[in-house]
Parts: sequence; C-alpha cells; structure tokens
Amino acid sequence: MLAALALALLPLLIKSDFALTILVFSFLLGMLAVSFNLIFGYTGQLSMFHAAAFGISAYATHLSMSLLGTSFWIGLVLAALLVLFLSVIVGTICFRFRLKEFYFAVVTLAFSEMARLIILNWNSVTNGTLGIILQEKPRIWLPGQGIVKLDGTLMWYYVSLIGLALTLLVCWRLVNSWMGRSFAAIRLNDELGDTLGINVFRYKLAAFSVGNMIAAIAGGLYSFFLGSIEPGFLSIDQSLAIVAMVLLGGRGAVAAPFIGALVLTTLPHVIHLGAELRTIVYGSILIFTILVMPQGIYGSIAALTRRPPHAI
Amino acid sequence: MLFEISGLTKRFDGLTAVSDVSFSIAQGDIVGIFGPNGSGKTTLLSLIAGMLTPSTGRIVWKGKEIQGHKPHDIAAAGVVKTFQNPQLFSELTVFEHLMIAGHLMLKRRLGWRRIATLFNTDTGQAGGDLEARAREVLRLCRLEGSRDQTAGVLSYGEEKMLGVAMALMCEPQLLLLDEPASGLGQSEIDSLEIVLRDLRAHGMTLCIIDHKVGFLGKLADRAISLHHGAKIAEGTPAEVLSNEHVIAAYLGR
Amino acid sequence: MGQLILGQLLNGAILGTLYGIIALGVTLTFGITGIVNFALGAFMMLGCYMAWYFTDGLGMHYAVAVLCAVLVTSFAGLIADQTLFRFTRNNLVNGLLVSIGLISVMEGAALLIWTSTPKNMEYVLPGVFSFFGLVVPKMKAVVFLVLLGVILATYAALTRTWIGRAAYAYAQNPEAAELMGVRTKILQSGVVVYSTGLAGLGGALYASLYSIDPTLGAVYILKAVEAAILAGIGSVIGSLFGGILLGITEGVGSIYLPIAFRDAYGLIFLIAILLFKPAGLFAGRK
Amino acid sequence: MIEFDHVNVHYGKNHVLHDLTAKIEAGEVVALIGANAAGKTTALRTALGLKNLSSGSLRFAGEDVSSLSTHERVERGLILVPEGRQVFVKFTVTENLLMGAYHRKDRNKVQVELDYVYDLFPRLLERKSQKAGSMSGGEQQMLAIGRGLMAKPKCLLLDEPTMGLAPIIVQEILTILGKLAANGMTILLAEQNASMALDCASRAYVIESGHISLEGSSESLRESATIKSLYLGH
Repeated sequence: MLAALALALLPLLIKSDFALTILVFSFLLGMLAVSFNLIFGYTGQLSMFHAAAFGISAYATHLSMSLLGTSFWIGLVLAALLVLFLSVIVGTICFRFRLKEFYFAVVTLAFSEMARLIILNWNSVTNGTLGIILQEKPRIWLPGQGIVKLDGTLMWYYVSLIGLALTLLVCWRLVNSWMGRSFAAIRLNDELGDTLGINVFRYKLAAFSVGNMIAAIAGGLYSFFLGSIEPGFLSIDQSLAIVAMVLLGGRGAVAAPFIGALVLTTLPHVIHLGAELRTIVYGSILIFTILVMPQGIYGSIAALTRRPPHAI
Repeated sequence: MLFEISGLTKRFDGLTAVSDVSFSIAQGDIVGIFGPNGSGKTTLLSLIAGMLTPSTGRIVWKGKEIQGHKPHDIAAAGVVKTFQNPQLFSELTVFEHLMIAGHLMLKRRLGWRRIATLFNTDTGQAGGDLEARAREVLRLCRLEGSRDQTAGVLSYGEEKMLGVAMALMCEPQLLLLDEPASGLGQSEIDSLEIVLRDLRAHGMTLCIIDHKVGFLGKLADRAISLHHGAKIAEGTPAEVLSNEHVIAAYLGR
Repeated sequence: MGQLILGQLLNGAILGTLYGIIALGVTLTFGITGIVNFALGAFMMLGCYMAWYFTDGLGMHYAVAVLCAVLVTSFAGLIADQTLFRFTRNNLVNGLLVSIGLISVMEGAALLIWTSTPKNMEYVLPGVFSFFGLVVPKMKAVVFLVLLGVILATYAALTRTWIGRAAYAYAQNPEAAELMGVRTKILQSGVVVYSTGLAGLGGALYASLYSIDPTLGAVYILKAVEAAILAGIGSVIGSLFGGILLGITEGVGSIYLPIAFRDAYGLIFLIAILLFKPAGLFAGRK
Repeated sequence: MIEFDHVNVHYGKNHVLHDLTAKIEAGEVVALIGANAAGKTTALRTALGLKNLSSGSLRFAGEDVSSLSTHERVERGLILVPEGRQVFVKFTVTENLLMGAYHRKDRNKVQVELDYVYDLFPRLLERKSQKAGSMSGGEQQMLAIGRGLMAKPKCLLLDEPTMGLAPIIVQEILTILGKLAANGMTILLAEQNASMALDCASRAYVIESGHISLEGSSESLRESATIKSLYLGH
C-alpha cells in the first residue's frame, strides 16, 4: 500500500522524462512478468506462449483500429479476447494431452514460433520484418479536461501504473483464493490434487488464459507507448527475457516479478553496455539466479527476514 | 447397495494385477481388504478411485457406473482415496493442505457462484464453513498441534494422518484407505484406530486395505482377502483369517 | 522437375545429418542427465568458429582444424558441465534455463570476438561429383558421410561396448546401473562432454559448407530438438532418421510452398508427434 | 563380513533407522524381517551407499565403507539385488547378466559365471535372447538374482526376493538360495514373510519402525510372539 502511494507520488519528485520513461517500460513489462508468474510460478507450467500473447495483441490492437476503425480501447479488448480464444485452443490441446514440463514448453514454443512466422511473412498486413510505426495515440477521459490524447510520459506513467496495479490486484485475488489454492495443488502435486477433486485441466487452463490475457493488455499498451510494433515482440528472446525477470525477481510473491522487470529494464540504461555485453550480462544473471539464488531477489530478502516465501 | 463392483479385471501387459473381483459395500460398513504385498490391493483401489481404467468389469456407485471416470469426478461424487505413501504438497502447512482439500466443499456449497468470491474478499458462509470444517478435521485427526507446520517437518505418522485429514475435507461418503497403518508405530496405530472408529460413528463408510491382518481384523465388519489379484475369501474377519487359502497365502505354503 | 526434387532430397538429407548429430547430443544428454541442453546449438557455433579460426587464422590443414575444433568444444563442454550442468542434474526446468543462459553468454561473446559479419571459409574441397545428371559438391558428400559415420559409430559403441551398455543401462534404470558398479558421475559428465563434442564436430563441418555467424546455433538446436522429439527422445538411430526426415521435408516442401514457411514444417511435425505419438516415431528402438 | 554399527538414517526430518546394529559373519545366511516401511529397504540401500547415514558406521570385510561411493562398495563385492527386481527392461537376459559383471576387472572372461547362472536358472537359458521387460515377475526375479551372482559377490543382499510371486516360483527361488548358502555364500535376506525367511536363514533380526526389536536364531524366533503378532495379529 505504502509502495503504491510512493509510486503514485513519485513523478512529483522525479522530473526527469528519461527516468519516467524507464519506469513506464518497467510497469508494462512488470505486468507481463507478474502475469507470467501466475502460469509459471504459481501453477508450475513453463509456458513459452507469453511473448506470443503479448505480440499478437500488439498487432491485433493496431489492426482492429486500422481495419475495423475501432478506438484503441475497444481494439485492446478485442485483442485480449482474441488472445483468450487462442489461449483456450493452445491450452486445451496441451493440457488435454497432459503435456508437462519440457513438452509443454516445447509445444507452446512451437505455437508461438508459428505465430511469429505468420506475422513475419504476412507482409500485406503486418509489414513483415520492418514492423509498423504507430502514429495514433489512444484517447482517454480525464476529469475536468474531457477526452484527451494519451500523450506525454506523465500520462503514460499513470496509465501503466494503474495497469500494473490492476494486474497485481487480479493476481493477488486469484492466488489468495480457492482458485489459487488449486493452482498451488497443481504445481506441487497434481496427482494428489486430482484425487482431492480438483479439476486439474480446468485450473491449468484458467491460469494460462488469465495470464495470457493480462499479457495481451500489456502488449497493446506497450506497443502504443513505444510507438511501433515488430515481429521481435514474439521472439524466443522476448519469452526468455520474461522468464529472466520472474526468476530474478522471485516466484514467491505476486509482486516479486516486478522487481525483476524493474532491474532488468533499468540496468541497461544505468550501465551503458554494448548490445553484445548486455546479452552476456543477461545470460549470466539468468544462470546466477538459478544456481545461486533460485528464490530470486524477493525470496532471498524474505529468507533474510525469515518470512516464509510461499504462503500458497 | 451403496457401492458394488463386479467382474473387475485389470491387465498390464503380461500381468493380470486384478482378476475378476466382485464385492459390494453397504452404507456404514467398514470393509477390510487384505492380502500380501503384490496381491493387487493397491491396483484395486486405484481402479476404484479412477487413477487407472479397468480392462473389464463395472464399478457402481449409488446406482451409477463410474469405471473409467476421472479421479476428480469420482472424488466429487463422494469416493475419496488416500495414498499408501503419503502424497503431500511439500512446501505448505498442514492447514493449507486442508484448505486445498476443501475445494470440493466450496464447489458443493457455491457451485459457479464461487467465481464471484474471486472479486469479493468475503467468501461468506461457505468460507466460514470451510475453516470450521478444517478445524474439526484437525481435532478429529489429532493434528491441532501441527496446524502451522510445513509438511516437510512432519513425522511419518503425522504425514499419513494428514492424508486421511485431506480426504475427510472432501466430505467423502466412501473413504478408501491404502494401508493407513503401514510404517506406523503401535501408539500411532492405536490412535488411527480411534480416529477410524470415530468416523464410523459419524456414519462414514470405509474401505481399508492392509497387508497386515492384526489392525484390520479388529476394526472391520467384513473382510475380503486378495491373492494374485483374485478374491480368495470373504466373510467376517475371523472367518477370513481362519480360511486355509488365506493362511497359505500369508505363510507361503 | 524430377531433378529438382532429387536435388532437394539430397540437400535435405545432408542438412538432416547436421540436425541429426545435434539431435543425437540432445537425446544422449537427456537420457543420461535428465536435462535438455539447449546450449548445444551454441557449442555448434563454437565449433564453426574454431574450425574457421584454425584454418583461416592459423593456417592448419582443414582435417586437423576440425579435430582441434572438436577438442576445444569438448573442453568448453567439460567446463560448462563442471561449473553449471553438474548442479542441475535431473532438474529439467533449471537445466533448460541454465542452458538458455549459457546460449546468451556464448552468443554475446562470439559477437564481441567475431562480430556479426558472416565468415566464409575458402573452399576446402572444391569440385563436384556428378552422376545421373545430379551435381553434388564433394565437400557436401564428405560432410554427409562423416556425420553418418559418427552417428552409426556412436550407435555401435552404445550397443557393443561395455561403456555403451552401461550408458544404456543407466538410461533405463539409473539406480540399478549404479548397483552394477557404474560410475554414474563420470558417466553423466562424459555424456555431456561427448554431446558438446558432437555439436562441435557438426559445427566444424558446417563451416566448410555455409557462411557462419554467431546466431546460427539457435536454428539448429530448435531443429535438433524437433528431430529428437520426432524420433522419440532416447532413440539414437532415430535421431539420425528424425534429422534426415526433417531436412528432406524442408527441402522438398520449399519447392511447393513458400520458402518462408520452411521453418514451420518441423513445428507442425513436433506438435503432431507430441499429441498423437508422444513416444516418437522410433519408440522402442535404441 | 558386514557390520552395521549404530546406524541412523533420516529422510528429511523423518528418522527411519534408529541405532541399527547388526552383524553378519562370512558364510552366514541372515534374515532381516519386518513389515512394509519398517526400514528393511532403507537398511539395504544404506549398506550400498544409495542412502547416506546420518551417524554410525558400516564395515564390510573389515574395512569402514561408510564414506565410499556405491561403485566402490560394489567393486569390493557387496552386491544388492534390489526390491522390485529392477532389471534392465530393454536388455535381453544375456545383456542383463553381463551388466552384472560390469564392475569386474575380468569382465571379458565371464563365461564361467554365465554358465553357472544358466545352470542354476534353466528358465533364463531358455529365454536368453528375450527382452527382460517381456518376462514374468518370477523370471525377472531370477534374472535379478542371476545378475547379482554375475558380480561374484562376497556378500549378497536380497531385498524381498519373493514379493508378489506365485508359491511355486517362491519355492524355486528358495531352493536356489539354499544352494547358494550351501556353497558358502554370505547372504542378508530382507523379507516380510517371516516364516519363509526363517526357513532360509540361520539367524534373523526383526525390524519394526526402524528399530531392531528382536534378534536371535531362527528356531528361537519362530516361537516368538512378536513374529506371530506381526503377521497374523493374534
């Protein structure tokens, strides 16, 4: 709560547009990481479809606006529904056939690679490798000012902060409910969960779909803040970046992956490294986290303060 | 008849683990199934609980055939099984185990309305019932003292008892216990016996398998003995124990 | 048209043995250590650059350079095993993520050292064989035969030698193998190193055929995993056939369908296999 | 030959073996009798180093082997025929038997032992090229014992060799164990079936919940009330 208030007031202190921009990216990628953790950390499914959900939604939002003439927000909702639809298809296929661990990762990866190949090669619609420059700005209603263009870092700051806050709220509610208990049961021992009457298929699909839909919303917002879309949104590297954020931040608390998103988004801007060195540093962080600090930053701090990292 | 199986057979390639077994269980009975290791007892329970699909034969629960149904559907119908080697959620506390196992309670109380509780911090009466039930089960299973301990620090006896406790949270009408006493010390067996008698007093129907005769002999109303997957004797425990086939199966003569 | 198809069949088969040699490493590592080493693609890339460096930079004879490249790659594999993979045995998710982290490190380092400009090697073995109107570059034929030979030799070693039998026994039942006196730690490290060596060999040979760049491993490891799953993980001969089948499908497929989708065939295969025949096409064979 | 000295073993926080002390002399057949989950398998696994002991020590042929790895113990002639057979299902009978000799320095000269095992178990000879996975439980058990013998054991540990087998097969296996004993093999036999184990062994230990509750000669134990209550609950 205190942290939320601090974040809400932060722009009063930080006037730097550069710093705010980094924070906006962190919030949006934080949404991505937090929602991924719902699938990976809480339900135990290593999905490689998350970047696909993010990227597909970015394209779909834009296409809805340019082809159907909808507003940004309607487009975003349509994109999220499209992702929901795809998640149900992909999830049903994977979970009905009881694909687990590596096989689940590989098949979701195959689906997201196919999505990427389609986007990459459907030049007439997606402009292929070059991607699309997004000129329009979403409009929002502000009290006292009526409907205005969502423009300027400060406005984006609050929009993305609200997005992250809502994501945290949704995930927190889910995780601390009977449904979250079912997620935990699936992650820790799905056979036992099954004999206790938990419909493993249904809750795996629920976690997968909800997580992907949040990623979809993050994708739409991210692309319009960035001002462009490109097929790299769906790449394996993007999937891995999400995994890295979650591992670094920690899997044990709803908000922990945001720490990872913040660190990994800020780091390249604070320490100036060439692209090559940055890749090396990312890889090293991933390895280091898994081998030395498997609980992530949050888990390590929680262990120091002796709070149990997993309260379901 | 509450529960009835007929002609149940399970073949794994080359091996018939359960062979043409038929019996029935009446409401409120404690039925003991015993036989030496490898006699097909655990396979039989797994078939009933839906973890395996029978090759042939029928399993009838309250007039409906349930063979081949999914384990969670069978649990939801009121037939719940425990594991011989305790299966637990290693990182969680005893109480959290019970809350997970309370899933079916919420489902029965709220149906699809439980979705609404996701958006509303108050789970209402059902949530209260769930916690009350968990406390009652803790008391019944003598686990109150370990309520907030994680599963990893429990003794073997407590682990097994937690398995029973989780099954009880599912509000079973037929409880299937897979060797509940194996690996327990005498004092643990005694308290298990008290718990099981308590359950019977509450009207629960129990089906217990064990490879030892002693503990089950005193508890069961009826006994069935399996050997090489086939039923070799049925009757009161005393009858079954004096059956020459049973003695031969145990003593290996 | 017939010639075109035959040509693509041949090309596909050659590419397929390259997929196959990496797939063999994937299969062996998974069978013995329980992890999928995605970094094998990066080791292949290392093998490429080493072969290029030893011939182009140090002026060694190509055959010697290949041998040295394999040694260097295996040594790198040993270091990776002792510092990283040793700690992730039988932990599939952690092993996967560590190997992915290793890819970033190796690719980044390769970009720093050799830049993203593709390197080309002088034609090591120029000239072509031609028969029945088909033209096959000599080098391609050599690469094909060497890789085929190595895969078959590995298969023979696994079935005929004591150490091979021990490895296969361990894959079936680790604890029983330990009870036979198999030195499990050495076996596990040995297999990780051997599979990186195979990847290095694939890379070193690849370098003589195509131009090389630091990111080439990503494509090959994906194809190799596809081939390994296609065959059924654990099947040694299957990884060869899986690789060749995938290579041929891509080759022939690109005649009829847009070339842009050639990477999708493997993915479609993969999904279909995992859903309908999860044990793979060659299940039950070694 | 083998000596457990105040051995304690834990699985996590579970204390599964309490101060286990037992000794088997060379040439003896000793039974370890106990119910399911009493600690028999853990004791045997600990002997082979598949499970670490938390305290106490283990001596084999006069040497402290507590800190040796499994393959080092196997090389010294301590051989376990594990619970549930654990044969290599995709190997043929012969390949399985050869794996038994894996650790031996003279492993390329095993024809003598191979003949010996095939002589003991003619059924295995009939099926020597068959995959072990396609054989019956009894045949797999024979194969597992045969595989153990291929190792030229100094001491053979058998974990429930008759579990789940038909009486006629049990008889066959008992006969073989009798032959081995007559040839002077040191055997530790873990069994639930007390009566059978006592027929085989000259001495026995009874293990309950990780404690040795009783020990003595087979004759004296056969009359003991503990044994009876353990099995028939009288």
